[in-house]
Amino acid sequence: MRTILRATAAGAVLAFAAFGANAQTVKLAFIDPLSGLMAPVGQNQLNSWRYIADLANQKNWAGGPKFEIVPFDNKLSPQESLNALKQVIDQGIRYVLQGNGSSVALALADAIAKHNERNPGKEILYLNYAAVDPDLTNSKCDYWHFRLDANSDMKMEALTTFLAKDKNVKNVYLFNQNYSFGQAVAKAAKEYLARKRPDIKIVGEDLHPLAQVKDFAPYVSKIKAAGTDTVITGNWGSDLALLIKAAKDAGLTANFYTYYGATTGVPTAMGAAGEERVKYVGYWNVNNEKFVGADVAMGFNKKYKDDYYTMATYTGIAMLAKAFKETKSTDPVKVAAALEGMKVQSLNGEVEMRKSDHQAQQPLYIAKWVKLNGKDVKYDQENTGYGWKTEVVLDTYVAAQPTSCQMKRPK
Amino acid sequence: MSPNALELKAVRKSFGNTEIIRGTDLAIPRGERHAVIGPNGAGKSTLFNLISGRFPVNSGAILLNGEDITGLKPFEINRKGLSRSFQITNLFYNLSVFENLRCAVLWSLGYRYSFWHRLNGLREPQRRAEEVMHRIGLTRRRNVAAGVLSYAEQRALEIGITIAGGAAAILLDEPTAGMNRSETAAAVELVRSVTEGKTLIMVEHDMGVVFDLADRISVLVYGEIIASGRPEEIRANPAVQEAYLGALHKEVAHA
Amino acid sequence: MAAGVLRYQPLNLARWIIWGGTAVLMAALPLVFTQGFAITVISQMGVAIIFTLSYNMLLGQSGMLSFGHAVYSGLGAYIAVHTLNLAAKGQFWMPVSLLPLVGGLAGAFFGVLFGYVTTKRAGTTFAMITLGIGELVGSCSLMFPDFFGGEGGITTNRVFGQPFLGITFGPAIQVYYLIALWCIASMALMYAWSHTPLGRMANAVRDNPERAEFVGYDTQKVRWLTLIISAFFAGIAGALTAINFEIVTAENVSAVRSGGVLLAAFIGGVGFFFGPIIGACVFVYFVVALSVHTKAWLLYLGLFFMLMVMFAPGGIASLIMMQVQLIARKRFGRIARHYLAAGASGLMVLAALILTVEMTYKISVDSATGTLMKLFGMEFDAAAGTAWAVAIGLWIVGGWLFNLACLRVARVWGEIQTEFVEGRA
Amino acid sequence: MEFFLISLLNGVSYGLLLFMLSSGLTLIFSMMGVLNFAHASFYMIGAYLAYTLGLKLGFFPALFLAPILTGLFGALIERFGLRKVHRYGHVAELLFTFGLAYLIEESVKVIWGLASMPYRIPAVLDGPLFTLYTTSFPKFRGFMMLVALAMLFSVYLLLMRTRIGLVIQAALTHPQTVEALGHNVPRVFMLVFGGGTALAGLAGVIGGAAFITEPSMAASVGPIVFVVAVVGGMGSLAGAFLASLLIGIVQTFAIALDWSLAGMLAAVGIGVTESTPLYSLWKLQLSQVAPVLPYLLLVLMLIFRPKGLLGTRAD
Repeated sequence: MRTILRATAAGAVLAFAAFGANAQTVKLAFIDPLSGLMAPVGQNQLNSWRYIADLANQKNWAGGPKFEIVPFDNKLSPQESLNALKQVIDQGIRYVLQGNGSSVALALADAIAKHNERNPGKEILYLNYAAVDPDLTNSKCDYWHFRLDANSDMKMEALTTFLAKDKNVKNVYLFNQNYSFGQAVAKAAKEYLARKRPDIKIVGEDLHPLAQVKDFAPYVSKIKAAGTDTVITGNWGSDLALLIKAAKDAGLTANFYTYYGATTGVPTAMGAAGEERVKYVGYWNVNNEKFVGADVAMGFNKKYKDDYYTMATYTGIAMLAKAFKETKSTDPVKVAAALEGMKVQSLNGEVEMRKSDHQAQQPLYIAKWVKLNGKDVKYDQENTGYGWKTEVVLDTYVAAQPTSCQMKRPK
Repeated sequence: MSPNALELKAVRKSFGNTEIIRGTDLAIPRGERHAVIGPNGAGKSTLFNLISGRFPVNSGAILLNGEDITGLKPFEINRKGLSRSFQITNLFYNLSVFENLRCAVLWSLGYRYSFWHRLNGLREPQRRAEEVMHRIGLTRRRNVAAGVLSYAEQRALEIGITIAGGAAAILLDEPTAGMNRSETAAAVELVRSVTEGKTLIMVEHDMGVVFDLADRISVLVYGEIIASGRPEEIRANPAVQEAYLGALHKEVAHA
Repeated sequence: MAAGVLRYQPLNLARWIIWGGTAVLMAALPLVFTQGFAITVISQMGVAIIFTLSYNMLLGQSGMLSFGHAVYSGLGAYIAVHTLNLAAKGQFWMPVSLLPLVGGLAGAFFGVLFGYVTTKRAGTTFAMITLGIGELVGSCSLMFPDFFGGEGGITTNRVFGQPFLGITFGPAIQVYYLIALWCIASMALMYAWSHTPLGRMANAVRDNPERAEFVGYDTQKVRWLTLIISAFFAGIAGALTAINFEIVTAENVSAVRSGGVLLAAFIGGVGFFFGPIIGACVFVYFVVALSVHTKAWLLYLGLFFMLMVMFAPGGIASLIMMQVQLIARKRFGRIARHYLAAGASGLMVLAALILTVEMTYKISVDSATGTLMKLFGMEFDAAAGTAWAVAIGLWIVGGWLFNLACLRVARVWGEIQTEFVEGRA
Repeated sequence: MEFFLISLLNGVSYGLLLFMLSSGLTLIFSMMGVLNFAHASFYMIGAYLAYTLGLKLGFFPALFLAPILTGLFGALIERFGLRKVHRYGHVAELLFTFGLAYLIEESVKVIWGLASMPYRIPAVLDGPLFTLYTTSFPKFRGFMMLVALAMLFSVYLLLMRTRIGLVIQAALTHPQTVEALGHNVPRVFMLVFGGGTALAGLAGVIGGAAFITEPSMAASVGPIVFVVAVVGGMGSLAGAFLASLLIGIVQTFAIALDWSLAGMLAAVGIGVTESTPLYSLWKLQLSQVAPVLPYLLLVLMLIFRPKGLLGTRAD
C-alpha cells in the first residue's frame, strides 16, 4: 500500500513540476455539459470563456500568464463531474470553471473542499459562473468556491423591487419547476412580495415536474382563469419556451418575469410569442445604455455565430488576471486570498467579490423582449429579429443579501 | 378417503359461444391406467387442460383423491400429486437433459425456492434425475440442450419430466404422437414401466397403444363421454362404433 | 463415483484458478494504473460489474427485460448515504466498510415492494411496468427534496471516526480496495446463486414458464424472489457508488442509468455468467474514458450496441467462447489468418467511420474555431476535399476488403463446424 | 364554464396529438409484434425534415413530403436492420430499436447541430381560430385535431377496405398461409414499418411546429407514447385512440385541481404542518403530479387489467 501511495504522489509531483515549468500558460478546466440535453448551452459558454481568454491573452491583462480553457464534458451529471475533476487533478490543472446545474456545483464544491483538505499543496480553485443556488454562498459556502453570477435570491430581490414599483401589478402567479431551484424561487417570491407590496395577491402557484410537460395549454388556462397579470417563473429550457408559446396561443396577456429568458435556445423557440411580455433579470444586457460590451458580443457573434450572454466569463477572467498580476503568482492559494474582496470593472460596472461569502456583488438588469428598433435595441438574439431592451439597471446595494456563511479560511 | 384418484363432476367449459366440454362425469380409481379416446376436436386436450389447471372450468368440480382442486393454479395441482405431459413438446429448451430432469424433481424433494443450497451438492435430486434419465434412455445425451434433441428424444424427455417428480396421478397427452412403429413400441414400454403403481390418464390416437396399455377406456365425443369401460366392452359397444368409428370414417373420407 | 471425482477435480481446479486470478488481477491493477483518474475508472468498473451482474440475474438468467433497474441501486444508494450521515453524526455505530450491506438490504426492501407489482407479469408487459415505475421514481426524486436532497442530492463524507488499521477511506485507493473486495464477494455470491435451486428454476422459468408451473413452481414467486436478490446486489452497487463519489443525486435513479445497465449487460453477453463483467468494463470505458476523446461517444456507443444486436446477439462473451471452442479443438490456427485479414480491413472501416463522424461533428457543431482538426496524430482541414476523399476511399476499399474477409471467415467457420458435427457423428 | 370548456378542448386536442404519435407504434406492434422503442425518434426525424424542407418548399408541401421521407427511412431500417434481427426474437428486436433511438438522436445532432431549430407554425395557421368567452383557441391546435382525425379515418379505411389492408391483417396471424398464397410477407412487414414510421413523421411535422424542434424532443415524448400504447391495449388502434383521449383529458383536468392529501386531512380536522413527518408527501398537489399521472395509470393498468383498455393479449 505504501509504495502505491508513494508512486501516486511521485506521479503527481512530476505532473506538478511540468506545470511549474510552463507557468506562463494557466489552464482553466471547464467542466460543463458538452453532450446531451444541455450541450448547446454548455458549448456556448465554453466559447464565451475561450473568447474572453483570447481577449485577455491579446491584451495581456494578467501581465505575463496566458489563459487556456481545457474543456471536460460532465454530461450534466454530478458524478461525471467528479470523474472530470479527477482528470483535472491528474493533469495538474488548478482552476475549475463550472456553471450549469446547482447539483453539479454543490457536488464540485464539496469534492474540491475535500480534495484541498486531503491534499495540501495541490489546492484547486473553483469559479462558479452560473449556478445560482443561494446555499452555495450561505449554509454550504466554502473558501475555494467563488460565485460570479448573482444568486437566485439576489435576482428575486431585484425583480420584486422592480415589480413593487409597478402599480399595475396586482395578481401574481408563481409558475415553477418542481425541484429545489423552482421551489426556492416560489418561496422567495412570496416572502419578498409580502414584504414589499403586501397588497399584491398571489393568485396561484404551480410546481410542475421538470422537463416532463409537453403541453402547457392547460396550465395557461389555469393561469388565465386566476385573473393573472404577472407570472414569475424560474423555468428554463423548453419548459420556459413552451410556456410562453402556449400563453400566446391562448391569448394570455400577462407579463412573464423569468430568470432564464436569455439562455441559448429559448429566444429561438420563443420568437414572436414573447414579444413585449417576457422579461428577464440578469447581471447584464448587451442593449444597455451605452452598449458596453457590444464589441465583445459582436466579435463573439462573428467568430462563433452565436450570442454572448454569459458575461460572468468577462468578470471571471478579469478577476483572475488582476489576482495574477497583484500576487505575481498563479498559485491558487495566493490567488484565492487575492480574490477575497477584490473589485474589478466589468461590462456591467463595478463587481466586488464579497469577502464574507465569495458572492460577487454587482448591478442587476431587467430587460424586456422586443422587436429590434435600431435605437436602444440594436442587438438581435439568435437572429430572431428580437432583442432585449433594458428596462432598468438596479444598483448593487438593491439586490445585496445578508449571508449566513461562516467562512473557514485555511491557516 | 375416496377410492378414486380423480373424479370429474359435471364439468363444463366453453370458449366464447362454443361449449367444448358439456357436463363430463368421470371417475378413475387409484392405480388404474385409463385412456381417453375420441375423434379430433372432441375436447380431449381441453379436458386435460381443465384437470391440470391450465384453463379454469365454467362449472362443475374436479376432485383429486377426493379433494376439490377446481380453480387451483397449475403449480398447486402439481404439488398435490398430479403431473402432466403435453401434446406439443414443452421443455426447458436451453437447459441440458439432466437439468431439465433435475428441475422437475426439485419441488417434490422439498427444495422449493432455496437459494442457500448448492445444487451440485444435493445428492438426492442428482440421483433421482440420473435415475429418470436412465429409464427414459437419455443418459448418453446428459449434457445436450433439450432444444437440440431429436423429436423422439424430446418426447421421451417430455415423459421423463412428467414422471420425475413422483406424482401419483399422471396425465399423458398423446405420448406417441408423431412416432414411427419402433419408437412407439419403445414409448409404450416406457410408459408402462414408469407408471407402475400409479394412476395414468392418457389421451391417445393410436388404437394399438390404447388397447395395449389401458385398463379402462372412456370415449369422448363432442364434449360428452358416451361410454366408459374395459377395452373389450368399448370395442363391442355399438354406440361407440356408431359415433366414434363413424366419425373416423368421415375423417378418412375427408383426407 | 471414482469417475465422477476424476471428472470434477480439474474443473474445480480451473475454477479456483479463474477466481484466484481475478482476485490477483484486481489487487494488482492499481499498481499499473496509478493516476487518480485511472483509479476512479477502475473503481467505477468494479461497481458497474456488480450492478451489471445483478441486472443479468434478471435479463440473462430469468428472461426479465427491465427498464428500471436503477431504481434499486439508486434507492439503495440514498438509504446508504443517509445511514452514513447519521453514523458520522454519531447516532449509531456503523463502519463504512459495511455500508454496502445497508444499501443491499435497502435495495432488497424496494425489490420486495416494487417487485411484487412488476413480477406479476413477464415478457413485454414486465418491461413496460418497469419503465413506468422507473419514470415514477425518477420524477419523485425531484419532488421530495427531504429524502432525495433535491437537485443538489445528498452529500456525505466517508472519512469519520478513528482510522481502523490506518484505513480512513480518504484516499481513493483505499476505496478502490473496498470496492474490489465487495466486487469479488458479490461476484462469487451471484455465481453461487446461479447454482442453487432458485437460480436453476429461474433459468427454467426463462425458458418455459408454463412448464415450470407444471413441475410445481409458482413462476411469479420465482421471478419475485429473483428480483429481490438482484435488487439486493444492485443496492450494494448503489452504496458503493455513494462511498466512491460521496454524493448521491437524482441521476442514480434515472432512466439513463437503467438504460445504461441494459446496454452494458447486452454488449458483454447475457448468455454467460462472465459476459456482464466484460460488458460493465467496456461500458464504463465508453462513458468515462471515450467521452474524453470525442463528443460523439454516444454515437459510437449506440452504433456498437446495434452492431452487437445485429451480428453478435450473444455479446462479446459468446464471441470469446466461440474462439475458446476452436482453440480447445485445435482449429484456431486455421481461422486465425482470416481473422487477421478481417481485423485489418475492419480497422480501415473503423478509421473511415471515425474520420467521417469526427469531420462531420467538427463542421456541424464545432466549426467556430475553424475547421482544422487533429485525428490519429495528424492535423488536417475537415472542410477540405482531400480529407473527405480519403474517408470515402477508406470506406470503399476497407468495406470491400472487410466484406471479403468476413465472407471467408464465415466459410472457414462453417467448414470447421461441419467437421465437428461429422466428427461427433 | 369557460375554464371547463377550454380545458376540455385542450385535453382533447392534446389527446389527439398523442394519438398521432402512438398510432404508428400500435400499428407496428399489432402487425409485427415489434415494440418500436425508436418510435419517438421517427417523430423527431419528421420534425427536422419538415423544418428543412419547409425552408425551401413551404409548410404544406413539407407536411406531405416529410412523412413520406420518414417512412422511406423507416422502411430502409426495417429492410437492412430489423429484418436481420427478426430471427432472434422480439426481445432482440426491442433492443435493436433501443439502440436505434440512441443512434438517431446522435445523428440528428451531427447533422443539424445541438441547438433548437426555428421551426414555426406557418402564418396561415397562426393566430386564434375562435374565442370562447375571453380565451382564444389557436388555429394550429384545430389543424392538429383535423389532421389526427383524418389520419385515424384513412388508416381505418386502408386496413378495413383495401386489399393491401386485408393482406396485412392476414400476414399477422398466418404468415405462412399468406406466403403460400404468393404474397411477400417480408415486404408486407417492410411496408407496415414504413407506414408506421411515416405516421410518426407526420406527428413530428405537427408536433415540431407546435412545440420545439430539438435533439431531445424524442426522449421527452418517448415514454408517454409507450404509456398510450400499453394503456390502450397493445396492438389495438381503437384502444390507442381511447387511451390518448383519456390521458389527454385526465392530465388536463388534474392540472386544474389543487387537491392535496394535506387539504383532505384538514377537511377532516387533522392539521398538517411543516413539522409533520413526510410533509412533502402530504402537501403534494394533484396538479403537481399531473404530468406523471400517465405512468401511474400505466402501472395500475398493468396490474389490474394487463390487456389494456381494448387489448386482446396479456403478455
